[in-house]
Amino acid sequence: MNNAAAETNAEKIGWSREEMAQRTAMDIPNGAYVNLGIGIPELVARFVPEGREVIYHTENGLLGMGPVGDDGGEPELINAGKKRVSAIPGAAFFHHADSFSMIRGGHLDVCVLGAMQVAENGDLANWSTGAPDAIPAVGGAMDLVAGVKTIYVITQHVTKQGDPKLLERCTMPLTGVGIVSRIYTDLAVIDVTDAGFRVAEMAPGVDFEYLQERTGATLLPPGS
Amino acid sequence: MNNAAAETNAEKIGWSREEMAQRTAMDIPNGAYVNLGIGIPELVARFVPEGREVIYHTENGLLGMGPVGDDGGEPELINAGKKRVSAIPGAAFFHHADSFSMIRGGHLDVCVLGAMQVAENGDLANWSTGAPDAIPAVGGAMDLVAGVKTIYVITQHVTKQGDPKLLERCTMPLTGVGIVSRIYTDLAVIDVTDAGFRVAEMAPGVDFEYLQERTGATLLPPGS
Amino acid sequence: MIDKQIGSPAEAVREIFDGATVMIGGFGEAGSPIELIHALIDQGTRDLTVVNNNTGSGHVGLAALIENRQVRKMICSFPRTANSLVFPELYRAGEIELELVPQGTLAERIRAGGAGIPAFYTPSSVGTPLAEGKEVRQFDGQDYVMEYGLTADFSLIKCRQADRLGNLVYNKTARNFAPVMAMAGRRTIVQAREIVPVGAIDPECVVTPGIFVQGIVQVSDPLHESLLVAEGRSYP
Amino acid sequence: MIDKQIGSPAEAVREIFDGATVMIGGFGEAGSPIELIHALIDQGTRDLTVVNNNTGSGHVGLAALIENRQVRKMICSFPRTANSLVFPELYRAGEIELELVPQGTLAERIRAGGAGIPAFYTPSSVGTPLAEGKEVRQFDGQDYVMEYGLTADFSLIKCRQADRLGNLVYNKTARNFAPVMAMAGRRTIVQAREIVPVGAIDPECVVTPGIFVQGIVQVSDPLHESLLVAEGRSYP
Repeated sequence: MNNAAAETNAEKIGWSREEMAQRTAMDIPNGAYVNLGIGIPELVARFVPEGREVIYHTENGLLGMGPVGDDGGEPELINAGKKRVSAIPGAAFFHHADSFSMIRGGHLDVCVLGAMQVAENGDLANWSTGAPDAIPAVGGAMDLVAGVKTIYVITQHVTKQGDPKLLERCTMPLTGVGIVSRIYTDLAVIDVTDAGFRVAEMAPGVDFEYLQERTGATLLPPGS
Repeated sequence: MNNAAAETNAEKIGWSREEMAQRTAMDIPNGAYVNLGIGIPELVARFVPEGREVIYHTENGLLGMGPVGDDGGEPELINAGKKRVSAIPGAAFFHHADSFSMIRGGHLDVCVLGAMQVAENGDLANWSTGAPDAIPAVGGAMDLVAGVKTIYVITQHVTKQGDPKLLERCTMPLTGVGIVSRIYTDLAVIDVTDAGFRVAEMAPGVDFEYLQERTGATLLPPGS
Repeated sequence: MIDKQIGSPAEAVREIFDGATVMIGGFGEAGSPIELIHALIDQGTRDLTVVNNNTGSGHVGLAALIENRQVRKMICSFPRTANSLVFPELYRAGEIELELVPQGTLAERIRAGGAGIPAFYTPSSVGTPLAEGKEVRQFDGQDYVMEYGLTADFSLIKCRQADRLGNLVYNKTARNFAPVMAMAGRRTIVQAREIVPVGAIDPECVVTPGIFVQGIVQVSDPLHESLLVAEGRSYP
Repeated sequence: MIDKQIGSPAEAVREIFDGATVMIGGFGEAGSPIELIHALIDQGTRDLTVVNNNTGSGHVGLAALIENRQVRKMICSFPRTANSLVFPELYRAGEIELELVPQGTLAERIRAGGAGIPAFYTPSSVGTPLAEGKEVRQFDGQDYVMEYGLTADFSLIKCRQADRLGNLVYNKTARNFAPVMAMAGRRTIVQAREIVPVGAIDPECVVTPGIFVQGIVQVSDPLHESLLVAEGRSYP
C-alpha cells in the first residue's frame, strides 16, 4: 500500500487502540508492578501474555487492582480515574503517602501514560494545554514520571487535527523532563534514545516516509 | 528540722522515688498521651489519680502500653527499655517512622525523662557524660524533647557524689535546648521559667536554704 | 475516661472558625465526609482554606461548600473532574484561589506536616511550571524541589470503624488521604460508619491510632455523593 | 507466576556482596532476623555497613556478625545495651566506625530513602553535638537540621506472616523498623514464621505490601536471641 492509498483510507491504516495496548503489554515482564494511566493505557491490562503475572497499582491506594472492567460495585473501591474496580486476592490497601512512596521511591517498574506531546529528548506534556483559560489539574502524573523506573507512552501518532504529537521539543507545559523510554502509537513503536526517536516497529501499511511525514522530529530508521 | 539534722539523716530527707513519681502523676491530666523514659519515670504510670485515663506511648511502636510491671510474657512485646510489657484493649502497633511522627509532630502531651543535668534555661543533658572513652548512645531522647509538648524531668536533686544536677548551664552534651518545663526531684518540684528555676513545692523537711545549697543556680522562692 | 464521641455533625464542626484551614478527606466521593461538610455548610463558616485532592462534584458535599462561597482558597491536585461544575466557574471569575500541587507532593506535604517535618525535597515537578519559584537543589547530581509540610486547624475525615479512643480503620480505597490528614490536623474530626467497643479493633490492624483523633461522630448510613449528583440534588 | 519464596537462609543472603550496605530489622531482639544474620556469618561477607537501632547482644545475631569482623561501620541510635559486649570493645579499639543518629531521625531517614525523598528537615538534635557539621535552617523562626534519606543494597527483616507476593504482617513491637527498611532496601529479604496462601492476609491489614519485598524464606521456629544470650551461647 502506498502513501496515496493510505491517505484515502486513513481510517484503516495503523493499529487499533486494542492493538496498541496489546503491543505495549508484550513489553511488560512477568512480576512487574505497573501503573496504568487513564484512557488507552487502561486497556493494557487486558492483554497480559499467557504465563505472566503482573500486579497493578492505582495511586489512590491499592496494589493488586483487579482486571479492568471488573466493577466491584462499591463506590469506595475505585481507581485513579475514579472508576469502580475490584481487588485481587493478595491485594493491599494503603494511604496516599504510602502509595506515592511506592511511586517516588522507584518501586514501580512500569507506568503507561497517555500524552499530548512527547519530545525526542523524552520530555512529556500530558497535563495542560497551557491555554490561558484552562483550569490547571495535574493529579499524580508528575509524581509517576519522576519516580517510576520505566515510562511508556501510548498515544495516537497525531492529534485529531492531524498535527504531530512527537516533536523536537514540547510546546505545552511539561509533566516531566527526559523520562519517556518508548512510545506506542497507532502507527509505530518508537524508542526515545540519546540520538532521538528511533523507530522500532511500524504498523502494517505504514512505511518510514509515511511515519516521518507525521512526526515533528527526525526519525532514526529501525535498526539504525 | 534544721539543716544540720537533715544532713546527719540525709537518707531520710526528701521524697522517695515512688513519691516523686506520684507527685509527677498528679500533673498529668485525664486523656493525656504520655511517653515515660527509663528508670524513675516508668514508675509514674503506677500513680495515675483515680478517674483519669492516660494512654502510654512507647517509641518502639506501641500506643496503649499496659501497666508497668505487667509482663506480657512475649519477647516481641517490649518497651523502649527493652523490658517485656503488655498492651491494653484499644492499643495499636505501628512502625518506627509512624511512632516518631507522633513524637516529632507534637502529638504527645507529656514526656517524663530522667536527667544528668538540667539548666535554668531549660536545657537538658541526659544522654552522654561527654567522657572521651564513652560509647555515645542517644536512642529517642533527642526526638522526644524536640517534639513532645511538655517535658518533665524526674531526677535526684544531686548526683551520688553530692554534686548539683540543676545548674546555670549544663556542662555535659545537650539532649535539647530550652525544653524542660518542670523538674521533680527528691527535694522539690521546680518550674523552669523565663526568670530561671522557681520552686513550686518542697519535700517535707526541706527548706529553701537547704534546697539552694544543693542547687547550682539561683532559685526563685515559691510564689515569687 | 477518654471518650471522643460527639453527638452530631453540627456539634462536631462547631469549633471551626472563619478563616480556618480545613483538610477534607476523600478522593472523589470515596472517603468524603459528606455529613460533616454539610454541617459546615449549615454553620456558614466562611473564608476557609480547604485541602482536598479535588473540588467536589455536582452541587453537594465539597462542591456545595464552594458554591456557598465559604471557601477562599483550594489546595488540591485535580480541581476538575467529570462533574466538577462549581469550581471552574468561580475560578475563571477570579472568585476563588487555587494552589495546585502534584498529588504525591500533596500527600507527602500533609504527612510531613503531621510528622513535624517542616520541609523536604522531592523529584516531582522538577523542570515543570509547578516548580517555578520553588527552591531547586541537587543531591547526588539530581535536581529536587523543596516543598513545605502542610498542617491544618481542622481535618474532617470519614472511616469505617472507630472506638471511643479514636482508633480508626477505613474501607478500601476510601482510606486515601484520611490517615495523613488525621496526623496533620490540630483537631481531627471523624465521621464513622460504626463505633465499636474499645478492643474490637485488632491492634495489628489499626490504621489511625487514637492519638491523631480529637472527635468522632457516628454516621451509620452516609449519603452517597454520586447518587445525589446523578439525581441532580443540591445542598442545602 | 510471581513467587518470591527462597529455599533457605543461605540462599536468601547469597547476593549480599562485600562492602554492601545492609539494613537489619529489629529493636533489640524483637524483630531481629537472626537466621538471616547467621547465614550472613556463614557466608563470611565482609566490609559491611549495617543499619540497625542497636549493635546486638551477647555473642549471637548482630553482635556475632560484628564480632566476626564483617562490619566496617554501624549506623545506629543506641550502640550499647545491657548485654552489648562486642561493639564497645571494637569501637574503643578503633576497629569499627559508628554513625550515631537519633532514633526518630534514623527511622525517618530510612523512610525517606524508601520514599524517594533525598533530604528533609527535623527539629531533633538542634543545638546538640549530633547536629554539628549539619546544615541548620530556619522555618517559621525555628531551627531545623537537614538530614539525608538512607537506602541500602539489602534489607534483612523478620515477619509473622507472608504470602508468595511478599505481603507481610508483623508481630506486635517486632514490627519496629521492618516496614521502613523494606521500603529502603533495593533487595528486601524476609524471614517469615509462616507463609500463607495469597488472599489469606486481609488487604486492609497488610502492613508491608509485596512491592517492597524481593525474597521470602520461611523460618518457622526462629531462635530467641535473649535465650541464647542467657545460655552464654555464641555463633558460629
